[in-house]
Amino acid sequence: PDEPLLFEIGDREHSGVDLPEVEIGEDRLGGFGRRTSLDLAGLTEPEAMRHYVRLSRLNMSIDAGMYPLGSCTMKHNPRLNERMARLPGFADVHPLQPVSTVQGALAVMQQLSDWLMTLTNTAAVALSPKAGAHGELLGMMAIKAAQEARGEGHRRVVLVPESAHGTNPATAAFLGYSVRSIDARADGTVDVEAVKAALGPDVAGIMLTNPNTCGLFEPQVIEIADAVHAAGGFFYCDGANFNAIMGVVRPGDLGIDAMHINLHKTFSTPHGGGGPGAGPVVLSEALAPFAPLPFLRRNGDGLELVEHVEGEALGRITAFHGQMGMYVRALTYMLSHGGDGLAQAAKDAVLNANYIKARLEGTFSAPFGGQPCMHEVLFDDSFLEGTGVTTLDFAKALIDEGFHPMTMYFPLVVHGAMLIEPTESESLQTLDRFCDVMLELASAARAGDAERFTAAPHAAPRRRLDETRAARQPVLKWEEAEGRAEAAE
Amino acid sequence: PDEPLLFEIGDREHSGVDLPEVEIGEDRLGGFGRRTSLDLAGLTEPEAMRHYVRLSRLNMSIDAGMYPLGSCTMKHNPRLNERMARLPGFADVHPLQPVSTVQGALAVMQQLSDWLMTLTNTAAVALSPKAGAHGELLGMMAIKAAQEARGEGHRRVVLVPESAHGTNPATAAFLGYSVRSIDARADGTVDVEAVKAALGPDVAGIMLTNPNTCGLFEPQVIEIADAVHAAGGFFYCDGANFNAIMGVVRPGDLGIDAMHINLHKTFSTPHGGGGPGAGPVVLSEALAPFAPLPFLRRNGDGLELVEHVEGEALGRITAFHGQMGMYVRALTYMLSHGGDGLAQAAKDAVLNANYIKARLEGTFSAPFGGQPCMHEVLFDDSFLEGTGVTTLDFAKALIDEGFHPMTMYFPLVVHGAMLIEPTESESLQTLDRFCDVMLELASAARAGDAERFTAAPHAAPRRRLDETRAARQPVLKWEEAEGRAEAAE
Amino acid sequence: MRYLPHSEADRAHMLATIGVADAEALFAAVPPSALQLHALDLPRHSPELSVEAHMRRLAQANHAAGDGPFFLGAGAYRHHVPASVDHLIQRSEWLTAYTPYQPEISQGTLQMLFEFQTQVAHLTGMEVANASMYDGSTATAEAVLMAKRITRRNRVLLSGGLHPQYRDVVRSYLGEDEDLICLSPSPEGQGDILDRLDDRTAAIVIQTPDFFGHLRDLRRAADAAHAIGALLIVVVTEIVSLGLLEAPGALGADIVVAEGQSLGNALNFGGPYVGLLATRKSFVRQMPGRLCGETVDASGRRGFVLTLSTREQHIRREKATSNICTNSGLCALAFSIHLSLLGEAGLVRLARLNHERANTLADGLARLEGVRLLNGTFFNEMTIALPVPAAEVVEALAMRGIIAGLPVSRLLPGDPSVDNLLVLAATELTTDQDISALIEGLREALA
Amino acid sequence: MRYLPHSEADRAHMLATIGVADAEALFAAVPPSALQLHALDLPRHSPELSVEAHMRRLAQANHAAGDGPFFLGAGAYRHHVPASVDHLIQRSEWLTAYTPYQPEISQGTLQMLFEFQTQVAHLTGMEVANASMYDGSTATAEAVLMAKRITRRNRVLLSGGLHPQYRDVVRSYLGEDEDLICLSPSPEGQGDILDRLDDRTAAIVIQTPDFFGHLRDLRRAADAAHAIGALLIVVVTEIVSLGLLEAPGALGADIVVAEGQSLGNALNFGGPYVGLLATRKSFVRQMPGRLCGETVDASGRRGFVLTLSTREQHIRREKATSNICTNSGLCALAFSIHLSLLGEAGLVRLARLNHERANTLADGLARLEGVRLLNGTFFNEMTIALPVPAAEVVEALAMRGIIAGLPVSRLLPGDPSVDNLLVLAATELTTDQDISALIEGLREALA
Repeated sequence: PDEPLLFEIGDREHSGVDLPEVEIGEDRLGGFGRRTSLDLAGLTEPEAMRHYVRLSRLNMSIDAGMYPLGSCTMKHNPRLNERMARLPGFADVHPLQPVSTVQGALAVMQQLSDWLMTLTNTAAVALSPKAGAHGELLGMMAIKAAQEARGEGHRRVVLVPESAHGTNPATAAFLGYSVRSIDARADGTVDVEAVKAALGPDVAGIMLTNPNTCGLFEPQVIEIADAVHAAGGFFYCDGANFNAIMGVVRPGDLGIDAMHINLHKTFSTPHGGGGPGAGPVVLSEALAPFAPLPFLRRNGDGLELVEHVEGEALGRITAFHGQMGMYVRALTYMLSHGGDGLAQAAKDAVLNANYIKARLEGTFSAPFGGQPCMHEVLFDDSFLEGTGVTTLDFAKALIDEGFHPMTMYFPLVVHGAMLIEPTESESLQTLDRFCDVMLELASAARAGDAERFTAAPHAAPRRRLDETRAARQPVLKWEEAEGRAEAAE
Repeated sequence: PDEPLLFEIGDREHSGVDLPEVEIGEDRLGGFGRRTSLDLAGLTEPEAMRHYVRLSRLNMSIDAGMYPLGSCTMKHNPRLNERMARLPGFADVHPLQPVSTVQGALAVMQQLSDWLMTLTNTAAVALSPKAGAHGELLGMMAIKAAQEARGEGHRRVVLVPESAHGTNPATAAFLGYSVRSIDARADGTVDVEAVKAALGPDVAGIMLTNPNTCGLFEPQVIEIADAVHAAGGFFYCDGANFNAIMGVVRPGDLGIDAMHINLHKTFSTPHGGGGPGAGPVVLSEALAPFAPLPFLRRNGDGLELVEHVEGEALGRITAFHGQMGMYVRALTYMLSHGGDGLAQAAKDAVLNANYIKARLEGTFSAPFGGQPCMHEVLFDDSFLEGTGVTTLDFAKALIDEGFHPMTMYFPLVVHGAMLIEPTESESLQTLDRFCDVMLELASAARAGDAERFTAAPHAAPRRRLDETRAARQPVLKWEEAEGRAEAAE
Repeated sequence: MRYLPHSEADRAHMLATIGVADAEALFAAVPPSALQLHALDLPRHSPELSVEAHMRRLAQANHAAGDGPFFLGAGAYRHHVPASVDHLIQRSEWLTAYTPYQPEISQGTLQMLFEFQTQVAHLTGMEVANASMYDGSTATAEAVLMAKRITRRNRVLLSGGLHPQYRDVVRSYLGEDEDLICLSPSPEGQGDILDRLDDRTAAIVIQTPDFFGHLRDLRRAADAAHAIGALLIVVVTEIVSLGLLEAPGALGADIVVAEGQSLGNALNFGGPYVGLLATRKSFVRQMPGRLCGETVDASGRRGFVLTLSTREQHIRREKATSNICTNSGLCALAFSIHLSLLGEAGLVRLARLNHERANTLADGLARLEGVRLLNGTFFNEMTIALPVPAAEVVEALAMRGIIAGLPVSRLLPGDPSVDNLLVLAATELTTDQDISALIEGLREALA
Repeated sequence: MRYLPHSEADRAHMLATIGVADAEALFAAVPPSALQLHALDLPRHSPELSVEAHMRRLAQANHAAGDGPFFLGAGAYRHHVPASVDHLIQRSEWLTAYTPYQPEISQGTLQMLFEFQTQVAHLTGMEVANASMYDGSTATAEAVLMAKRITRRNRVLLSGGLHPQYRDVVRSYLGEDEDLICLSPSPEGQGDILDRLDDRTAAIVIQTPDFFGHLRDLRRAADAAHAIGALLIVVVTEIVSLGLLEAPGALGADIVVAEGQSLGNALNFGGPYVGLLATRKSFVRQMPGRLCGETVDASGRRGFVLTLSTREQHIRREKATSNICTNSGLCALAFSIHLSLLGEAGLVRLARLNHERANTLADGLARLEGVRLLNGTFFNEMTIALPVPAAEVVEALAMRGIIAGLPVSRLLPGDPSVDNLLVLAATELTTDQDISALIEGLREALA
């Protein structure tokens, strides 16, 4: 089903918003009034409803099916969260209202902070980062600021394991660090000896994901933390995989100094087709003085929002106070689950991944399969050898079976990686159907039914898209000529 | 895509609602406590979300495409209406709260009544009917009560034109009336002479739809009303087609005594897959004393809800005060459109139907085509002669083109009727696409492509269903054995 | 105007295609005297923000049940509905779908109705249920008519515990009818309808929990009715009670009707609600309303259709079992989703919680001087006798933000014997603080 | 627990399949010292009705903007968003979809982003726009970094009219940097950044309407910057202004960044919002963030994909243009729907209405004794000088339910010259009554 572009349906006269035409006696625009056309297409409300409902139906969603996406924790998004975030007392509150009129909002921030600090056993939390990568940035800024305060601004190297998310090296580079890569061991985990070998007076710290992107808990994480600290560095932990251990392991007990938490992965705020997220960062005692503005302080019976400070604090990394709408959703989720429920969710997430591993292991090859995985299980493409089917083809064939593809070709440490994270939200029925489909597809691939894979998906709104053409001849906005040409076809 | 039944997914232990297990010291159930199993399937929230989202995707909806359904006015349902109906001040109010605490709710009823009386030029309105057919029932009860009060309980016949909706004769029969059918003229309208010939001392009144179900305004409606009144009868007008004339013609000016108004057709409250509707009935001076309970009365500055009365009133036809949720939506819609907008909507509805008529008339045969139609246009099946394609086949082929079928085989007065009502909500673009599809389908049918029609729909979630089997061996609820059998397949 | 897609240019193009000069030409068949030439005396169209402001002002002129302690029941109950229910029913594909007459593109609605029918049948302990009625009161009236068709008898006995407005609706549906026997209200749960049974009796109608909160003995009523060839119609206005009370079907009911509002649906000042109607399989062809049935499609796949429509008005016209057409589809969906979320385990927990809350309320009321609890049995609702007219007390407490319950006199005016009676309900939303506030309020009002 | 689908039986079956005795066995790799054996000091799981009650209490402890007259702006504006916008964005297929990395099953999101990019480009008068940033402030910082990459120069000039928190964010992103020149706040719209231009300057950053409400001369700034090889970055915090003000692109801007919250998005106490970033086509490979582009699928049908991702972190890792990954997809959708509903005609009407409301406000304020309006030009926001510290006046009016605006001292503490300044905005939601209440309140507070 094709849905025309907005600009092919609407025009400059149509509008779905009734407003009075007002008289303006003398304008105060100082001659800066608009002379060029806006060239915006308008739709009446019935047309807009159709356009966006029909477009939406071209999307997969977690409400319609499973996303076995490693590293992206696509879990159920409770609708209570949405309802709470829309209460006028949260949604219709301006960030710069007098503090006396927003005590409920500050209490939400305080309660969320308390939960995060308790779950991680850390000393402080900076709520304001707008997403995970923004949290990484903040965390690394705090590390940089702390070292500069110690007069160690010369530490310009950050250690990053090969298997890290792309945001890790990008963040380090963004702040002017150079990246020193750490190889993984044969079992997919990081060797404390390799870290020790890479440490030195030029090293600011390490960015480590734990559980790591191979789905494994780093068994030497405490030794690694100790080694980094001993060398004068800090331990930044990528918290993307916190869902595996919340309520079960407190990262503070592992020696981390900073860790961002994706509220949209771990605490169920919706992905929304690519955001908004929220990436609060928990900080150790050593980094707490370098938390950015704003932060909260108790003041008698009430709460005070500290927006300015002399001295160590980092400044601010966004206007206002961060993603309040996401705080409300995450706190609602935490209160619903409780501490007991969060721990159970983590255990179920790990149980689900290991169940998939157990059911598929005979057919699929798990390169690090000799040990239990955490909340995600990693396979390589050796089971596809000689079939003419690639990991990509295999993943696209999942679409025809009603599943979102798994994460492919990541982490980079295994060939043709397939990383599968079911999350705790999937029922045994769904897991079994997923495993049945995976096994049936593997049989089909090995039986030589290559066309089913190489031409997949067959049943989706589109066949495979020509990404090369998109990049070589970028068309990044609608041009009227194109519309006319199409209309004439 | 198949979605299993609730009972095939859930079981007696799973639940999506957390509630405490409470201790009950001594129950007060007097030995009537449950001993048999409830045998209800439960789903956790993620499972329920999937089930109902997936099921919904098997439905067509007005938000996704056009319903050219005659007599059913499937127009745009504004979302402002939904938001307003959910304000706690409307949704979370009990019908039996002290009247002093519900003045806003009574004001909604009062304002809605004022709009309906102004639009129809009538003396009273009974809001409580729950749907159009319920309104018919109330209207005919009022007529019966009025005649009994006059000592004319012997009037036991109701005149109903052939082309009437099925609810009309069913309603009359429900109240013990016998139905005398009136033939239509060759031009699709009712002849005042035919009515006069059928009138007599045994006749309680007439039930007439205007505009009628052939999409025509009854040109002799005033004469018909006069004749019925002269013979001591009442004129019940079926208001299902009020959308064609709101703000343009006031039914009271035509001499009607009672007319129901479908808030879910004319005033945009959503159909909801088959309700809830709301069918307020406007009443002439003569019938006003026979309005049912409850009704409103001004009392100083406030409003009073009259729930009991000695004397003429009819009693009540439902518990409480009717469909408040629908009143809020309808009033919101009226205020949005205003009197001017409602008249424009009616004119656009008629314009749209005539535009379709003009575009299709060369190919499709309009049996009453010599005159403008109102908000719907009627074709017969003569254009399909010799093609082996029936009206049903043709309508089912529309599904494959993204449109809901038109109303078929109704009214009964023409052969293979196709009744098309676009409503004012459809844009010129959509109308053109609909007409293009209709013309293309007609060509295909005449070109001998019968399979495209007789096997249609091809692209829907289901092919044609075996209705005979459903009726002959009724399976009206899920039986566990069946589930087991299916699971074993 | 935001809901009308045509520009003036569009309209001009369309008129030209039709071949008329203006829109008025299309209304040529209207007698000139009836054509509205001037604008009606109505406000003009209005921006969304103005309409919203107007409606919010009206909403704020009401006291919402959630604004304070709340004890009203009497056929409409305030329960907590999970947020996911309202979210789901607002999906375009549920909200704006038409009646599922075209089954190929309506399987969502049809399967949901099939599941709903199954849930209602299981809940009531009956063999079949229909796809919903307007509400409990009209379902009761339809059940009475249905019983008359089945038994071909005319006399109907309405218990004194039937909700007075349900009784009034049955009266209206039946018209002047000396065979309709309405027993006197029975606040103490007394009175025995069974004495009035005779061989002209089509049905007896018994509500349980009854209007005053008492639980009634259905087994005994069924046995007595069946012994003489009459049917037992059971009315349930608080559907949550069936989580804890025996299914009427298991006790011999022939037709069970219920108000389903408690599950999935808000109070809505009385509507829309959803009526349930369930019966024995052998009576199915005398049932009113839509029925959804299972079948297969042309490819042999399971599917669902509206069926047995030869009972209905659009096929049978004047020979239909009822004139009902539109019913309560979306409310039935909300009911079905809420009940799916509860499941058996959840509904039982919910019912137990309601009963526990009511026990707490009853114990508190019983300790109040001058107040007498009339109920030996109840589920979540009960009647107390006050030393003064209940209406005055309720009005006084409303001034303090407490909605104390229903003064029976509101529904049974002119009967001095009920003037001092107050019916109160508790649900899972009733807190200990609410109960304390009520008790305190009553104490002061009665002092 | 309502969000966890497993029963205990399910878990036992799964553990058996895996071949371990209990869930703890799966955590064998965790150092025993770090494994949490006891429950954390956190509340236990809670029913929906209890969580809802808790959150409602917190919400009620805030004064909502709609609770009374409201004049705050300063980078976040209260506008009326049509009900259909929020309805649409809550559709499962928008709300719970993942980032559109799999284009075959993400055409809804991708086409919407393509439309969004087109809308932003048209609105700003630029050639290309990206698929959104976190918000206006971070977009500003990214634009500065982008300008430095493009020009390979280091010096950046921030106008004194730039929102102080935007300035702070740029400072944080750049770290200690003597090449970052922040001009002093310019409440009177005075001060000329152009004097500071030199051939080491990568970019000048000018906000219009600026933080104090003044409209700034972009053409002159662009000409001066271009003459010396620098770029002009224009910041817009009130996107509705572009309905009435000339497009920055038409006046020579090289990069336009904006806060898009005003369209489609609620105030949300500051977030989530949606950052816009648009630029010239020739700079596209230096842009941060996601881009959606048109292409065809294997059957030749038009389709959309994320493209030019060799700029992004997940491909380029440490060589990426930014580390941004998740952006503001759903807020961009809300923006795009609202703007589609407005269309050109609606946006112009909306902007005119805002300006008219602001004129009325300005005229009212100007008549107040002791109050001086600092603006010769404005769109919907302005600055007044009071005879006393503005913070005290705002606090006093808040006690009366009036949110009077922003005391400049809140964002620029320690600068006595701004202590008496108050920034106020009006929008289409500002009524004559609101303005009268404010004027009256100010009069009394200043008396």
